[in-house]
This record gives sequence, structure tokens and C-alpha cells, in this order.
Amino acid sequence: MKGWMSKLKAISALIVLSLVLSGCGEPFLSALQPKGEGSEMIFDLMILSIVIMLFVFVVVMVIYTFVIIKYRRKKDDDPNFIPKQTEGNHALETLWTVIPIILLIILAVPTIQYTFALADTSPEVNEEGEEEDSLWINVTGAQYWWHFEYEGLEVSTSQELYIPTDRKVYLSMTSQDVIHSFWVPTIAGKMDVNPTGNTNEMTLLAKEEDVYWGKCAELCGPSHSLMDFKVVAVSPGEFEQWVQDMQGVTGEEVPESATAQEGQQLFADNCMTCHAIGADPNKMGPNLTNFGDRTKLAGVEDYNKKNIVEWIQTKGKDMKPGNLMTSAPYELSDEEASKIAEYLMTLSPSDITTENAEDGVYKDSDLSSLFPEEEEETEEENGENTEEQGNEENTEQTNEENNEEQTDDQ
Amino acid sequence: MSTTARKAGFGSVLWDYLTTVDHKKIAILYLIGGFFFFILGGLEAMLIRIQLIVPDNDFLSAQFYNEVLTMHGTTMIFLAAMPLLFALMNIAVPLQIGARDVAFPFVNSLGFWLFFFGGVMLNVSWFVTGAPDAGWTSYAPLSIFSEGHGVDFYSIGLQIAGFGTLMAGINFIVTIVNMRAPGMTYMRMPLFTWTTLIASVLILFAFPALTVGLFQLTFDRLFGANFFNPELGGNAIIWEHLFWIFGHPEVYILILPAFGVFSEVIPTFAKKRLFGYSSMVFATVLIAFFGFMVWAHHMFTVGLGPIANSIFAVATMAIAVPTGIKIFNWLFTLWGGSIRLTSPMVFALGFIPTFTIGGMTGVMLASAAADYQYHDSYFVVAHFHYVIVGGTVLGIFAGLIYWWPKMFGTLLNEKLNHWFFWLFFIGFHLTFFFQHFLGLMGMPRRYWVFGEGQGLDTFNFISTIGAFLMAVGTIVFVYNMVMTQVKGKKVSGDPWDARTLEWAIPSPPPFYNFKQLPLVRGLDPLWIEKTEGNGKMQPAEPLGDIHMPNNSFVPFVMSLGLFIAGFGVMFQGSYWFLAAIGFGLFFGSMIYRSFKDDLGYHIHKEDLEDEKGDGSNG
Amino acid sequence: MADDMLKSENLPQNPERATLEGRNKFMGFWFFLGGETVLFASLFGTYLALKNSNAQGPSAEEIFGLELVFIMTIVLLTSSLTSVYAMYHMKNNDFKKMQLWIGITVLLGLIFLGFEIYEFYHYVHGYEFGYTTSAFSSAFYTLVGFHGAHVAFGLGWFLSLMIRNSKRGINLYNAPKFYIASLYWHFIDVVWVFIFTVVYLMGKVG
Amino acid sequence: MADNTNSTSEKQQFYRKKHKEEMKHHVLTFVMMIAFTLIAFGLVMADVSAMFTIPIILIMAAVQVAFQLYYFMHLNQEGHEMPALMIYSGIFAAFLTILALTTIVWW
Ligand code: HEA
Ligand code: HEA
Ligand code: HEC
Ligand code: CUA
Ligand SMILES: [Cu+2]
Repeated sequence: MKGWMSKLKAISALIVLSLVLSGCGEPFLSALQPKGEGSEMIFDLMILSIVIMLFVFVVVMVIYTFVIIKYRRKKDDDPNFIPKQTEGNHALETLWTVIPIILLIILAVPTIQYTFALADTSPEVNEEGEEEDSLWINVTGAQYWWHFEYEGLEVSTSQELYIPTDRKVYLSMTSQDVIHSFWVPTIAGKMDVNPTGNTNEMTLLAKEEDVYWGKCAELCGPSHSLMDFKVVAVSPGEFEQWVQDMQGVTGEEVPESATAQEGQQLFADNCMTCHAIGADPNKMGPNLTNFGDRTKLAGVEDYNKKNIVEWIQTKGKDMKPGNLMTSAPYELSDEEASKIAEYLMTLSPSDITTENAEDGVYKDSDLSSLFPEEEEETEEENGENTEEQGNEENTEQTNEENNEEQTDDQ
Repeated sequence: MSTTARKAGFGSVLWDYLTTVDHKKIAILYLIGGFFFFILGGLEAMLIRIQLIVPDNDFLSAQFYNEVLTMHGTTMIFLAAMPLLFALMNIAVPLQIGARDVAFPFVNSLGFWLFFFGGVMLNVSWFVTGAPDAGWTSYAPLSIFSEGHGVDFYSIGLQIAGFGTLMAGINFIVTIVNMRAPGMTYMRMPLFTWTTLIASVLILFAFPALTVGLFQLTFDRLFGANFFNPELGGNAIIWEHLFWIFGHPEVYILILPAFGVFSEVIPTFAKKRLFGYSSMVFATVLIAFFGFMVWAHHMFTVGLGPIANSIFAVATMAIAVPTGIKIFNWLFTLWGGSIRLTSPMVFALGFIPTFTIGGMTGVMLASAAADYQYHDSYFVVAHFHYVIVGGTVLGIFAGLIYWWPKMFGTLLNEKLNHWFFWLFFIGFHLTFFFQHFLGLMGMPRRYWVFGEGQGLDTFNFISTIGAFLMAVGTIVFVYNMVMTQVKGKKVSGDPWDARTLEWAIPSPPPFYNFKQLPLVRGLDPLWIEKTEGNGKMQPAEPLGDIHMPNNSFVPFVMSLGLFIAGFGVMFQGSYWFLAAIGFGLFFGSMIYRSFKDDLGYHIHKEDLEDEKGDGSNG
Repeated sequence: MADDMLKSENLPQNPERATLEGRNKFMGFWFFLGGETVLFASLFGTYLALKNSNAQGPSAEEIFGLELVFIMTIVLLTSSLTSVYAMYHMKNNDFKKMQLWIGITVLLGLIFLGFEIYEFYHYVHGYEFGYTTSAFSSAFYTLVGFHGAHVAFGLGWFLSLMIRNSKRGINLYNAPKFYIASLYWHFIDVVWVFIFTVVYLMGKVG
Repeated sequence: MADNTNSTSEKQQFYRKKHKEEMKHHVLTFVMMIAFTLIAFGLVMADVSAMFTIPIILIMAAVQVAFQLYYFMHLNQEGHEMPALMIYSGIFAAFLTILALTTIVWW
């Protein structure tokens, strides 16, 4: 199957590549420059279907142009000329029934294959034929931000999803209010997140380190178009490092500067009802554990102090119309807001940030430190309210082991 | 009793139209209503495009954008495209089958007024708490959480308009089944009649699902039901299914009559019999049949699972086959013909490549796995505008220009029509072709703004420019329509040298259509008489009295009743009295109607003989 | 011809389909019933999807009492037969008997409706099973209520026909009206057969 | 257009007889329907296993409905081809709707 698909691809390369790769879109956003397993498979399918369609179109257009030129009534034609009134032609009619059927079968077969392949969430198998541990992430969509919990790892983030490259990442997806749709064009197709107990699953496999842009693709309210997120694909080693750094955060860490310390206090007083730092399960608002490393504020705004202060003071009213932080009850002076911003910007527990999504250091790792033996059972239970159950016991062990590993690495 | 007042004043003309049950006048009402909403929907489209002309534009607010977007889709589909198609069906179908009117003239009028008041209801929302903002698909639970009364206007307004559509649908089925002239067998019916029949059948079976969905939405929002409320066990997927069980057949309701128009226009101006008539009929039926089995292709990313997705993907692709049959039949009707490039024909010729592109992107979308990328991106927006504007809207314009003489007895200016076509056509491709790429480049649909630096600027800019061209084209057409009526130069009964029955009588036809029902001797009856007879239809019956239905104001009152009741149900509390008044009017009218015999009246044979011979029915 | 339509002598065999208007009504109504099939299918589908979504509220098994529903079923089935009798007499041009049988049908319909109202009342007050209790309750009341509304409408229809035509016999103008009203009544019965089976019986079986 | 209203009493007599004949069928149909309802009711009351009961009662409901349509509503008589076609189409659409709503709503 792969064989003739790529042959077809070769034939069509001339026609299509010029069309497609002529800088169509930005490399971090365009589905036409696939950099993940899912998007590459889909891209194959697109090329195949485009080739078929171009063929059909050419046939139609050739006949069309011919007829119009040939059979147009010219000025000096006899206006009383009556063409032959043909009723039909069985041979022709059969022809244009059968050929489309064949073309459609050619398209349908890989469509079904890929549809099943993309829905496959069984564990990956390594060279020895053993099942590898699967990294499951619970994705929650909310108006207008995304929340990610790494199952069994006691790590939560929002807005920016860190994943290891060359490794299948499994997503278990729901919504906490309306329907959203999780879309990272360059590495995978999209999948809706549903609020009514229907959990969806999909996989991500990024083949290159990069920061990929994600979009919400289902109308979800005024700020639907501002519900951007990022997928940060780093090498497995870096990922492992990142997880361990994130696991260390409790939210109690005292920042260095005095203003930031004041900010921390203000934050605790005003914001902790909705926001969490550390693996706290609170997801009324985005988890801010590594807020200092964000590339964008609230997914779309430029990340700088001025904007952060404005966000806090306006509660994002104009920056993200209709967002749910507008119901926050606090009143803060500009100065206080600035202190909070200062504090928030210090929240950078890990050296692994979006910048690391470019180089290939820490490449070698099989993430095994993240999957101690005991955890295997919890994987089965993913889906329903995983964050409360099961993980609690494992936390301590995980942390300990992680710490050991960390020292090993160094 | 007849209200065909000669040289009537404005008041009596108005009254005549408010009470008319004549299919030709109802066609004009549908045309006016539909075109008004088309302009409105078009203006909304312009707002959308202006907002998206540059990145991070703040021409519209986020909330308002969603309202405009929702109303654009809803208005165009329910209040513009469908009524305009009904206008064409009303003017053409009874004449094409040689009937004096539709089966239920009263219901025909009721259908129109329900549509009209439903449309008004929807648009009143602009002035009361804001328009619906959850997209024309109104997915729950967003539509449940939506504040204000926008979505209530959507659900109640569409409910009312939907009843009207359902009635119109049943009416056409019965008309075509029961009222064909002697000799007009099913396989001699013109294709437009066929597609009207099949589209009406689709209406009959598709709209009830919407009715139920809308009731559930209304009950959830207004009466605390929990169909879609996750907290009490509801499920939002139910709405998606019901909406698309209706929604997909709906798109074939939109396209099939347009196919019918082209199947009239192309043979007429190629001066050739339609190639493969019976396979055209067969393909129409097949499209309708498959149309009911594919709805979940709008839900590929919802998570139904690979089995369901695969089944629906394959079923969807299957529709390409009958549609392809049609495309090639049209091409081979042209083959060997003597093609006149009149304006309806130019629209038909513009349709073929445009719709083929739209259909092809449809098949690409049908490839479930690939749809994970396309879905809810501008690729889909491009697809459906290619099929809707490139198919339905071009079909409506072709049909409108083609049957304009039958409606008004005048002929639109050909030159201006060609200007209109080229402006609209070029504008159309500029607007929507590049949207395919926008979608693939990562632009989701229903986006109020797109950001800078994402490579989406150029194509969006081109798209907006294109939309302006379309608007200019539309203005040319509006100007043409107005000027033609102002000049009022009359034309003959058969200005296009056409083939079907409606051209055998004067333009516009007398209110009883056919003095004597014609005898149909085959497909394209008028053409047969032109080539084998004396060019006139032979009568199938002796001249006799003609039975005509009475005008009635009741449809207007009934619809008004539902309109008023809608507000009562929506605002509740102290407004319940409105519901009482409204439903009172509605049911009261029904009872009045059932207690008052409506036997119609007769035009006497002698009066018919007095009418000037129109040179048609011998 | 118009005046002929109001004469009740010399009725043809199928008076409901003897005129074009009659045939149109007849066809149109049947088609409408085709559409109603989908309408009720959508309601049934929703009900089936939500029948276990009783949230904290009562479940189907807890509340349904089959005896009453069984009696209701019998009543409605009987009313279907009585309306057939009415049509039988219509075809024999026996107006009085027709009115009588329609009267019986209406009576049975009223009994049915009365039971249904009692049943709902019982659920609401006996089990706190209101319209807004759960997704299941909304789906249940909407499905059964839609049917009930159809019954009520049918009763109104029959009554207005009886009253309107009480002073004149069967004629070509009103025969189609009576006929389609009886078709409607049968259809309501058809729907109920499924409600009885799918909602009540299957609700008890689980 | 109307049926030939030739009303010799002979013809009337014939029709009356025919109607009577039909009426007999109707009563029979009715008895069957009551019987079916009773059986279904009995099965459920007797707590027979659900695996068995559900298909049986569904089939019986379908049969009852067929009886209603064919006998009470005369769908089998001539002149009912179009109505029959439309009812079948409606059942087809209805079937798909119910199938979908019972299978692909929860997962
Ligand atoms: C007039 C309206 C109309 C028509 C006719 C069609 C026709 C088709 N549509 Fe389209 N569609 C819409 C209106 C329409 N659509 C709308 C409004 C939406 C979006 C709704 C929303 O979300 O808001 C939509 C969305 C939509 C989707 C969902 C996309 C998504 O949201 O992810 C899909 C997916 O399968 C689809 C497929 C098709 C197919 C396969 C056809 C086929 O019928 C096309 C068949 C025609 C051809 C194929 C061309 C001619 C054929 C030949 C020349 C023969 C040879 C061809 C081949 C062998 C390929 N459509
Ligand atoms: C029949 C259906 C129909 C038609 C004809 C159109 C016509 C057009 N639509 Fe369409 N559109 C939809 C149905 C239709 N649309 C639907 C269903 C949606 C989805 C909604 C949703 O997501 O919920 C949609 C969404 C949609 C979007 C996507 C918005 C988004 O996702 O954010 C866009 C964007 O470009 C768009 C543009 C246009 C344009 C430029 C036209 C043009 O073709 C319009 C051309 C017409 C005019 C320009 C007329 C204006 C005339 C004048 C201005 C004349 C001036 C006045 C006088 C003479 C008095 N439409
Ligand atoms: C009512 C709950 C609530 C309260 C209280 C609240 N927030 Fe938020 N916050 C939110 C929500 C919801 C969002 C996500 C908004 C969006 O993106 O749509 C958010 C987003 C943010 C963001 C952007 C996050 C990101 O990942 O880029 C920052 C920063 C922020 N809040 C800071 C604060 C501060 C500081 C306070 C207290 C002074 C605060 N919030 C109080 C709910 C709240
Ligand atoms: Cu979330 Cu759109
Ligand atoms: Cu579709």
C-alpha cells in the first residue's frame, strides 16, 4: 500500500509540490508542511485525493472547453439549424459511472486504513516487540484556554503542552464547558473535546523539535479565535528533565526579589481560587506553574510585563472578550498588579523552555524514568477523573525516583 | 369573487398579495422575500469580509462578529436560498406539468407567510438582546449557554419558517403526483419538476428532525429541560445528530432544484434534448437516497470512532457517482448542440466547472482521516461556497433570468446580465478559491480575527476584494431588475424558443394558466409540437368551466399568530398573554377555516371564450 | 360542480377520493404522516439515548406502573377500531352512525387523555419526577407529551368536524376531511403502540 | 374525473357487502392487536428474561403497526402506491435516525 502510494506521490510531485510547497503558510501552522506522524499520513491522503480530483477536473474541463468552442452558434450559422436530438448513449453512460467508482475505491481504501490507524491508541511496540509505556495526557478544553495533565506524573500545565519528539503521546480529551476542538495542523489532525462524558482519544507524534501552534477549531464563544495554544516538542531527554523540574514545584517557592514576594502574597490572596501553581488539580483558570516560560500571554497576547499588568487589571476583558476571568472579584491597584506580574514572571521552574525546542541536546532517553513499574495499572483507568484517583500514592515514589535519576544524569 | 382587479390602486394590490393563493403571485412574493434576505445575508457577508481584510482587525467586536456570522449562514440558507428556490418552483412547476395551480393553494400561501414571519422573527433579534451567536449549526451546549434571547429567536424563528417549508414541500409533492396534465407521465416530466419532487421529498423527511431538535433546544433554554445539559445527564451529541440528519439532506434540497434549472436551461439553449434523461432522473433519486445516509461526515472529528467514520466516509463518496453522471450528461447535451450564449446559459456554463471543483473538495472532505485536517477550517468554507454559490446561487440566477418573462412578462437586459455574471463569477472565485489554502494553512473557520505573522494575510485580503466584486455584480442585477420593470416592455409567451409546457402560454400567464389542459405527447411537449405539429399545444379537454380557489387572508393571520406567540413563549412572565393571543389567533383561524366551506368559484366557459385568443391552446 | 360537492346523495364508493381536492388531501395527508414518522423517530431516538440518564432522579423502572398504561393502550386501540367503524359507515353513506362512532372514538380519546394526565400528575407528585428533573425525564415527557398533544389535537379535529357537519350529511366536500382525520387517529395509535413497547415495557424490562 | 356515480341499488348492495367483508377483517385485526398487547404485557409482567422479551415485544409492536397500516389505514388497497412508498421512505429515514441515536451518541 505504502509502495504505490509513494509512487503516485512521485508522479504527482511535479504538479503538486510546486503548488503546495510554494511557501503555503508558516511552517509552524500549516497542514501542508507536516512534521508529525498524523499530519504526514493525512498529507499523503490529501495528495492522493488531489491527484484524483485533478484528473477528474482535467477530463471535465477538456470536454467542456471543446464543446463550448466547437458547438457555439456562430454569427453565420443558420439560426434554424436543428441539431440531432440524441437521447443518450449507454456505453458512455456506463463509462462515466464505472470510472468514478474505480477512482473512489482507490480513495476509499487508504481512507479507511488511515482512519483506523489514526484512531489506534494501543501502546507503541519497540524493536524487541515489547509494549512501551504510554505517556497519557488529559487534555481539558475550557473557554478559552487549554489545560494539560500528565497522567501519573503529577504535572499540570496550561496553554503550552510539552511533549517529547519521536514518541507517541496519547491524549485523553474532554471539555469543561462547551465543545472545543484541539488542532495542531503541523503534527496532527483535530479532535473535538466534548463536555458530556464522551472522552476522546488521539495521539501526537512530532518528528522534529519545534514550537507548533495549536488552534481551537470549534466555535466556542466570542474568543474562539483567541484560544490558541502551543505544542512544544523537545527531545526526550529534555522532556524528561522538564517533567522532573515541574514535579519539584510546590507553589511555596519564595522568589528572590522583595516585590515578587509581595506579589506572591497578593497572588495567594486574590488568584488562588482559580489558578494553581504546582500540580494542584484546580482548573478554574490556567495552571501557572511555568508561566514565566510562556511564549504568549493567555495564548495570544505578546508576553511582556505591560501586557500582563493590563491583563490583570482589565481581567482580560478586551484582550479576550468573554473570557471567564472577568468574573474574578478582586480589586487591585496598578502597583499591586505590577507586583503580581513580577512574581508571575519569575515562575520558571525549568531550564527547558520553548527555546530548547530547537536544538537536539538530551536526545537520548527512553523516558523510562518517568514510568516506574508500579504505575502500569493506572494507565488502564485513564479517561474518567484520573487526576483524583490512583495518582496520589504514586506521587512520592515518583518524586524520589526522579530525584535519583536526576543526580544520575549529572 | 375574483380579485383580479384591473388597474387597481396600491391598497388593493397590497391586499391582493396579502390574500393571494395564486401560485404565480406567491412566486413573486417568495422572490421579493428571498431576494431581500439575500441582500441582507450578503451585507452580513460583507461585514465578515471587511472584518477579515487585515489581521487583528477590530472593525467588528467579537460578540458581534459571531452574531453576524450566525445570521449570515442562517439567513442565506433558510431565508434566501430556499425561498428563492420556492419562487422558481412556484412559477414553473404547475405550468410545466400543465396544472391550473398547486394542489393546496391555501397551504401554499400559508407556507409563504410562515417563512416570512419566521424570517422577520429571526431578524427582530438584532434589535432585542442581540442576534443568535452560536453559528448556523447552533451546537449545544454553546447554544444553551448563550446569553440573551438570540438563540431563542433562532430556535423559534426557524421553527416557524420550518413549518412553512414543510408545508410547501408536501404541497409540491402532491401537486406533482396528482395534477399532471393528461399524457404527462412521470418519465415525461421536465427535470426541474423532477428535482422539485425529489427535493420536496427530502424536505418532508429531513425537516422533522430539525423540528424536534429545535423543540429540544427551545425547551432546554426556556423550560429547563435537560436534553443537552451535561450536569443532569444530557448529551450534546444528540443535537449534532439531529441537526445533521436534517442538515445534510438540506444541502441537497438546495442543490437539486438548481440541477433542475440547469437541466432546463442547457437543453433550451443548446437546442438539444437533454442527454440521458432517464439516467438524470435516476441520479436525482440516488442522490436523495444517499443523502440520508451520510450526515455524520459533518461529525468526523466528534469522536464517533473509526468504524462509524469509515462507513459514513464511503457512503459520502458514493454520492460523487450520481452527481458525476449529471455533470457528464450536461456536457453531452452540449455536445453537438447549437449553443446560444444567452445569460441564463452563461450562468449554467459558469456553474459546471465551479460546481465540479466544489464537489471534488467535497469528496476530499469525505475522506474521513483527511477531514481531521480540513474540518472546521476555511477549506470547508471554500467547499460549501463553491457548491452553494457556484451551484445553488448560480442556479437561482439562471432560473430567475430564464423564468423572469413568465413571472413578469418582461425580459431582463441581456447586456447587464452578462456584466452581472462576470463580476459575480470572477468575484466569487477570487473570494473563495484562496480560502481552500487558508484552511490548509491553518486558519479555522468562524474566526473573528486572525493573527499577524501566521501567513494568512494575503489570501484573506484577496478574498475580501473578491467579495466586493460580488457585491458590485449584485447591484448591477438589482438595477437591471428595477429598470426592466420600470420600462415594462412586454415579451411573447416563448421568448427563449424553449421546449417545455410553461412556454406554451402567454407571459405572464392568465390567472387560470391553461384555458384548456394541454395534451402531452412526450418529453419536451412544446418542442414536439414545434417540430412535429403546428407549434401549439393540442387541448386534452373541451373548453369548460374552470374551478378556481378563493383568496384568503387566513394564512397571513395564522402566521402572524405564531409570530406573536413566539414572543410570548420567549419572554414568558407577564408576556404569556402574547402567547395566548398568538395561539388564539392561530387555532382560531384554523377553526374558522374548518367552519367556513371554501369551495372556490368558477370561471364560466362563456367568459373564457370572450378572453382574447392567446394563440396557445388552439 | 361546486354545489354537487355538498349533496349527500349518490356518493361514490370512495367518497374521500372522488374529487381532485379529495385526492389531494388524501395524498397530502399520507405524505405528512410519512414526515411524522421521522418526527417521532427523532423523539424516540432521543429518548432511547437518554433513557438511562436519570441523573439523581427516579429511573424508568422505579416509576412506571404498567397496569394503567396497559388500560390506556387498550382504550386507544379500541378507539382505533371505533374510528374504522365510523369510516365504514361513511362509505355506506350512513351519516348518523358515522357521527355516533366518531363520538365514541372521541370519548375513548378523552378517557385516554385523562389517564395520561393522571399518570403525569402521579409521576410529578408521587415521585418528584418533573420535566426538569433529569435528561431522562425531559426526554420522557417530551416524547409522551408530543403524543398526548397529538391526541388532544385529534380530539379537537374530530369535534370540530362533528359540530360543523352535524346539520348536513356526508358529501364529497367533507368526506375527505373525515377520512384524513381518521387516518390521523390511526397514526396516533401506531405511535402509541411503540410508546407502550419501547418506553413502558422496555423501561420495565431494563 | 370523479368515480362513475352509477348508483343502481344493485351496485350499492354490492359495495355494502364488500364493506362488511372488510369490516370483518378489521375486527379480526383488532382482536389480534389486543392479543399481541396482552402477550407483550404478560411477558413483561412475568419477568421473562430481557434478552428474550425485548426482541419479541418489538417484533409484536412492528406487526401490530403493520396491521394498523394495512388494514385500518388501507395501505394495501389500490390507489395507495404513493402513500405506501412515502411511508416506507419515512420508515427508512426513521430507522436510520433511531439507529444512530442509539449507537453513536455515547462512547
Ligand atoms: C449545495 C450544497 C452542498 C452540496 C451539493 C454539497 C456536496 C457535497 N459535500 Fe458538502 N457541505 C455543504 C454544502 C454542500 N455540499 C455545506 C453547507 C457544508 C458545511 C456545513 C457547515 O459545517 O456549516 C458542507 C460540508 C461538507 C462536509 C463536512 C466537512 C467538515 O465540516 O469537516 C463534507 C464531508 O464529507 C462534505 C462532502 C460533500 C460531498 C462529498 C458532496 C458531493 O455531493 C459532491 C458531489 C459532486 C462531485 C464529486 C463533482 C462532480 C462529479 C464528477 C465530475 C464525477 C467524478 C468525480 C469523482 C470520481 C470524485 N460537505
Ligand atoms: C446560501 C448560502 C450562502 C451564500 C449565498 C453565501 C454567500 C457568501 N458568503 Fe457565506 N456562509 C454560508 C452560506 C452562504 N454564504 C454559511 C452556511 C456559512 C457558515 C456560517 C456558520 O459558520 O455558522 C457561511 C460562512 C461564510 C464565511 C465564513 C465566516 C467564518 O467562518 O468566520 C465567509 C467568509 O468569507 C462567508 C462569505 C460569503 C460571501 C463573501 C458571500 C457572497 O457570495 C455574498 C454575495 C452577495 C452579496 C455581496 C450581496 C450584497 C449586495 C449588496 C451589498 C448590494 C447593496 C444593496 C442594495 C442594492 C440595496 N460566508
Ligand atoms: C474567576 C476565576 C479567576 C480568578 C479569580 C483569576 N483568574 Fe486569571 N484566569 C482565569 C481564567 C478562566 C483565565 C483564562 C482566560 C482565557 O485565556 O480565556 C485566566 C487567565 C489568566 C492569565 C493568563 C494565563 C496564561 O496561561 O497565559 C493570567 C496571567 C492570569 N489569569 C492572572 C491572574 C491573576 C494575577 C489573578 C489575581 C489577581 C487572577 N488571574 C485571578 C480565571 C481567574
Ligand atoms: Cu474553543 Cu473555539
Ligand atoms: Cu453534508
